[in-house]
Amino acid sequence: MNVQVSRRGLLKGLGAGLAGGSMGALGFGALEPAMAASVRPYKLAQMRETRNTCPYCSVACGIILYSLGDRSKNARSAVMHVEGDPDHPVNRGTLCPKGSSLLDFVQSETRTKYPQYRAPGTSEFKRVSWDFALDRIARLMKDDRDKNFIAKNGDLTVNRWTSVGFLGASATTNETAWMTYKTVRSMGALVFDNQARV
Amino acid sequence: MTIHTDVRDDRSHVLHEVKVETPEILLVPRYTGVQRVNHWITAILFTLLGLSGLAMFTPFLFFLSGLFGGGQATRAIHPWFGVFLMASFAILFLRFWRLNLPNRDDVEWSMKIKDVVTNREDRLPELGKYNAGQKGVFWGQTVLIGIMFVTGLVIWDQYFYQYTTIDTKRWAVLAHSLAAVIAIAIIFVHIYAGIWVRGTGRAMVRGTVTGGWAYRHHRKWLRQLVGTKTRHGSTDKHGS
Amino acid sequence: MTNLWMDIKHADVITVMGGNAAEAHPCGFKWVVEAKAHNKAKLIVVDPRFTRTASVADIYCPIRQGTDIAFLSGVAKYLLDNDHIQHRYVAAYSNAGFVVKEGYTFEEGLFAGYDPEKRDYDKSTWDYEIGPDGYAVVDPTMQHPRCVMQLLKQHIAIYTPEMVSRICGSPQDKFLEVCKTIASTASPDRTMASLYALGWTHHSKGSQNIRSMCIVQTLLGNIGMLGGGMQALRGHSNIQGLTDVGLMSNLIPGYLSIPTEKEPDFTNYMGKRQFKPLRPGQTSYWQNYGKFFVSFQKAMWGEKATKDNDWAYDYLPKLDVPTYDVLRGFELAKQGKMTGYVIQGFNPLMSFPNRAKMADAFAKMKFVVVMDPLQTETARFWENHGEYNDVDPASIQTEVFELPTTLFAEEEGSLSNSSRWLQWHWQAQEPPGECRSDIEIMAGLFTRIKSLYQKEGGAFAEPIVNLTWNYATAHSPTPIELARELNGYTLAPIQDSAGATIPAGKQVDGFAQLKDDGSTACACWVYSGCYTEKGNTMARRDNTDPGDKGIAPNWAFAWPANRRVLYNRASCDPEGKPWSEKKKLIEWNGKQWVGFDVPDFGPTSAPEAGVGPFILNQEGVARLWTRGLMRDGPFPTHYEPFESPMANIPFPKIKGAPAARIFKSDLADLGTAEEFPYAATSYRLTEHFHQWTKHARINAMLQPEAFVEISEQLAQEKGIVKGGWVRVWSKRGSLKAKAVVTKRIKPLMCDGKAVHVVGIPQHWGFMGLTKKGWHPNSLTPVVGDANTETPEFKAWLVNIEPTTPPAGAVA
Amino acid sequence: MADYSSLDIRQRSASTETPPAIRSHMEVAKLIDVSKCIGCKACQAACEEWNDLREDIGVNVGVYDNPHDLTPKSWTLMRFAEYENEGTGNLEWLIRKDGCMHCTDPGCLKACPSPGAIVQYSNGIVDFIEEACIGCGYCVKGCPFNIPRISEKDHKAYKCTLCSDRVAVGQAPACAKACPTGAIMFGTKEAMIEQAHDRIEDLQSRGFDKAGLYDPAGVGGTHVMYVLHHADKPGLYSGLPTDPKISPLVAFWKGGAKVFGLATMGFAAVAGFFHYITAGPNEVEAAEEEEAIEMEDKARARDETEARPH
Repeated sequence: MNVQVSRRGLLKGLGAGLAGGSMGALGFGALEPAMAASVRPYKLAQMRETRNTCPYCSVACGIILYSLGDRSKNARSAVMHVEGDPDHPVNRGTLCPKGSSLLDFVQSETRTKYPQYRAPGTSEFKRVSWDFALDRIARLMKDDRDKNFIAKNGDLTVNRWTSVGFLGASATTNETAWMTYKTVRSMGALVFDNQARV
Repeated sequence: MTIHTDVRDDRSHVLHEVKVETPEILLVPRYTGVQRVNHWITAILFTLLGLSGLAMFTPFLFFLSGLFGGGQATRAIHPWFGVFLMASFAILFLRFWRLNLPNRDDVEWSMKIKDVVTNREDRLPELGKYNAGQKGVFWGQTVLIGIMFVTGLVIWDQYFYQYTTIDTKRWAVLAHSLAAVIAIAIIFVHIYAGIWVRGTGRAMVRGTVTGGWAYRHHRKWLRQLVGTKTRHGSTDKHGS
Repeated sequence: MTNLWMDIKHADVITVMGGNAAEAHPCGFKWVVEAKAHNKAKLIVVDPRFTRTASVADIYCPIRQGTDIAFLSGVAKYLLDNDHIQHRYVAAYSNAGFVVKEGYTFEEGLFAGYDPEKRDYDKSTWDYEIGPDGYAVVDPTMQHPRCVMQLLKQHIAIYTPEMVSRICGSPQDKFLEVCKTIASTASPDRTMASLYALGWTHHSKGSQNIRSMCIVQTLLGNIGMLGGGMQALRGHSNIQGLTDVGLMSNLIPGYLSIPTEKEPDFTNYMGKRQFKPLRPGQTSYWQNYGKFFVSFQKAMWGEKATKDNDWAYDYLPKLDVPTYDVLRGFELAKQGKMTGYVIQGFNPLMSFPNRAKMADAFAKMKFVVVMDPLQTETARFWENHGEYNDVDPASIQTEVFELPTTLFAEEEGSLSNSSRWLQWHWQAQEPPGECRSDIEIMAGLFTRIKSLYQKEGGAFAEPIVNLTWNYATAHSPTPIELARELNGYTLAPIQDSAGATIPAGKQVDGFAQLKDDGSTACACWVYSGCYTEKGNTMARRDNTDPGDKGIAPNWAFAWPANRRVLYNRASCDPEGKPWSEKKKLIEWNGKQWVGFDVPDFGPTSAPEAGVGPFILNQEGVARLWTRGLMRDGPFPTHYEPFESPMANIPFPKIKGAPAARIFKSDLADLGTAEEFPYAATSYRLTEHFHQWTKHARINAMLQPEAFVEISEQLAQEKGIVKGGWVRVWSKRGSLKAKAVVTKRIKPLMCDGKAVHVVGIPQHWGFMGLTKKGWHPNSLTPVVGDANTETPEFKAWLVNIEPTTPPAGAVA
Repeated sequence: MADYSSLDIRQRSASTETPPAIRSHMEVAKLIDVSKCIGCKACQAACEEWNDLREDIGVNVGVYDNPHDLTPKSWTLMRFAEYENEGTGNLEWLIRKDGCMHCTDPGCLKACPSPGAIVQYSNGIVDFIEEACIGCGYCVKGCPFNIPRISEKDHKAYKCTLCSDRVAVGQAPACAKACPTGAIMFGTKEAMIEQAHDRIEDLQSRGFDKAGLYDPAGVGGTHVMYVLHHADKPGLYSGLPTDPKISPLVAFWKGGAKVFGLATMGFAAVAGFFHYITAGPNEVEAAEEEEAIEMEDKARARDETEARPH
């Protein structure tokens, strides 16, 4: 093919290139984003507040549980945040590292959720119904009590049951404690203790 | 008769006259296809780097990040442009570093820089393929690109954060930005020279210059070229 | 606590010894910081480790674990030798002048009447000389050679600063600095608060550790005062309540006691609980014992408890041993004498000494029931967890039930804190999955057992089938229903103090209204007043605090009778004037006792009557010498821990504490200082709560992995590096953990010999979100305190060496 | 009177326009009293909980510090230092809550290239607006306290916000609310300085005669201040800088270098233009084309004579 080179042509090319470039640049002036500061939305605005007491140590700090759901019939509430209760005379709104993390206790992935049963010699828990568990435990307890209950020691009336032990918790309510006490004691159980020592 | 400047072929060809209506012009091959491709890849990457870099260099130019799909994308892609530029420029360097070694003519040329800028070519010495200015651009970019590559790695936190201290990074980011603006300035000069010295552009576009251009700006190179070509003038016997 | 948390701000000196309040009770410790900032108080910390409490202390004094009695007896001696005691207080409010019976002796570290076979005392000589008038003989001059003051001086004479330093390893200058600072509170307008916890109780002589400080506080006149008192910082949120409601083998709610075999009938039982005053005109509040006991029986068995059947006295079991506490329980289980254990929110496998023994005991039982909101190690004692719980499930024949319970956020009810406040809380969310409240579970269990007895009959069914059960929903009583029972109610019309008649079926206003004629029922007399006709006083939320005394009398309900500071009568001099205006709590206004708190005293009993301020005691005064009330002696005496790096310096013949309980098999499991040269101690860290918070993500992150703390010197001797793995072992077991090498533990120079301390925190196990680890109970000995059977977790012996990571652990 | 919960902006990173400035505002400050701090980490826990962060569960490396350093998911951290005081012969456990100091002259903001990614509210809080963050890490280089951290997950910078969301509704930051001993106080900067002086007096009365307030002038003062027992040696507290200021390198990079850069580039371009309109193009003349051809012809002619056979 024939090639014809004229200097003018060459110049045109360069010029056009340049112009194109600058045009392009100008075109992008409008692209600068108008970015305003945005603070994270305040998350407690519409949460329900419930007064409660920290379940850990015996300072018994007042806490406020913030939960979703207003307790209306079809809403299932769930605690979303825990903070110290500023009205409380002892902690005055403060919380220790345990109290500040209570949410992770409530939501712990290693919480127990269903009754489980481990049969003798097996190597795993099986999920069972409450009725199965309670019926079975009641049976085991009664059978042992009937077998090992000591009514008399010589001619002394002693009415004690010492072959099944009971351990009370340390974070349950006084009402739970009383329920536990009266039921356990009514059976004459003596091997009965709580967590006070450890 | 035709002139072929074959992209695949990096050897010079026998000179031929082209018969046209206007006075005849001698065409002198200056860059082979591969060389041109290499140069333009480098040039494009340099431009992209310039644009993305400047976006992060000053708020006035942050809008340029729009060209690359926003700040995050600009931040992410800029270093990769750098890596490719480094590679492409390295090849360019290997091709041309010998031709850019300075010589006595460069000194004289530089002394007469006044005549250079005032277009008094006739007062200048005969020159080989490159004049001192072109050599300056070559070596300048070599050094600056080197600096930007190294400092660039130091501040490429995504992959290299743990290898240097924050204070080293401070030095690096400063050096990087200074090197960049100087490099860009040099490139402006480079581009302008192409506009100012007529007939230069086609060297990198078509690969050839006119005999007159060569005679005017790089006579020693032309002489030598004519000499060689004719002395072992049977190059066309082998080849095409 | 005799006082309350906010009250600490009034203290001029605060001594944290036998505890680590800053880490274990940070939000209560705020009031210590408050006292420092606004009352210019000085904080003293005495501890084997430089704890986070020590990091904000004015004086830190190191001490070898298990030597607190020597230290505090040394302090008492300093006070007496330098006459830094509050004379009028000691004379009027303590038994310093009481004359002790002939025959009481203390020789070679033993009190009169010791029987080495029984490891017990015949305490008959441990009592006051009773005069012809039937009252104790008192020498107001305190000069009588057999008066308590003189005996005390003799008893503590050996604890010179030199001796204290030899035994405790505390530098003498530091010890004396502590003495001086404590002595500064002998003046009536200055008080010291003593904050302690398991650091004192976890010893074979835990109760006596506390007694030692009681003696110091009494000599200084700091009991019953604002900013004074003995502050037992209870561990768990409701362990106070569990104890108040009597969940112990030998207790009836409100600190009444279960009869023993030796008390075959009611008359006999009451005969031993008359508590007649030992001084003229004394109150001896326990004279109301009968009212509380009968009301309890009526609460249990209603109309089945009648005067004719001694208020169903036979329905109560009778003890053949002092207690069936946990340690005895698992000892019996190990011997194969237990069929099952029902465990409520408790992780004994990781809480009680000698884990190997615990695991063995569990495996020997037919069934184990665990009620807990978390997946505990106890519920999985049979599950193999490699090195961490190396058992063979196939060989364990125990039936195990894991019952999911609700937790605080999912239930309502009251908790009793360390200040004896009963605070009500409310439910915030539905229980997850099938979780049920402990109340519902216990009720469900009981109603099933009851109906089995009704259907099948069986051994002594009466107490079960006749148990009062007037709940709207039999299988799920509400907390309110139970709270009303705790408060007490009338079964027949009664007269109140003003003579007005209260009809039957009404809530009583308080224990003053309880009767011993069966006309009232009350589950727990000390809680009476918590749920009256006026409503739920535990739910009160008025935090106003008149006079800024830190009392807030209308916040929740404090037992007894909403009293916030116990023995507050002692805050006034015998004439009824406050010892110090600054520390005014109550005062006699000529007609009655008035002030910021409910008087711990007859509201109209005039000072002239000369009634002593400690109205629960037959003497009416504080006891420097405790008669026969402590099983291991009327005065505290220094005994070494059962495993100790050194011999008992003053009494070389005596090993351990003479009257402390230890079972034969466990005696064989004790190691010697040759084999196990290092003094170990266990403790909590502020980032965790026992083994609960290892299930909470954030806490697991704050302290992710088990470690032991040792001094730089020991690390160097043993070639142990910071962050490296170490093995720690005792006669009973072995564990692995990371090493924290610190300047905060230093070798103690005891009797010229360097004793190295190894600190072992106790928050890790094989369940939960943290890295797996061991609890120090793999190493600890089974030794119980003589009076409370609290295990000796704070002082035993170990050896230590660098080792390789457990299988699967991060190096 | 002015309030301190306003979110009016005082400074905005990489911005050409200036925010409104006529309203009067109070400045807030968080005062961390190291002498009251028991190192319980309640602040760490409260921070994680409030900000919905959950740091990974790590390992023990022989110290109490967990996690071992600030991360994109841990904005505050207790740093524990054991110091044997030669003067008194006592051991001191110096525990410092580390985190953003909210400088009046924030190096991060100065360094940030992305408009509005870092702002300073009129109450002094320096906040990262992650939406605008480009993840370049310049803030890390700008900060004199080594605070910001870039997340590998989303390549954005994170640090303490001083709970701007809480302050905006009149609440104290989560850490201050939680702090059991009141070692962390929050209020107007004025009030906090007053509070600090009470504390310093108390400390001096207890033998810490070098006790003082840490409010470094080098960064124009901070909105997180420390009360130190040894104000003369901040370094004792796990390397708290003695005289922090924005690095001169950063200052030049963001100041001089910008000007120099734009100037150089601009000059090159402008110079070219003016040269063109003065000197004009450098053109090849027709004569030179012929010279070239001639040169070539001569050469060919020479060749042919040499090549002619005899």
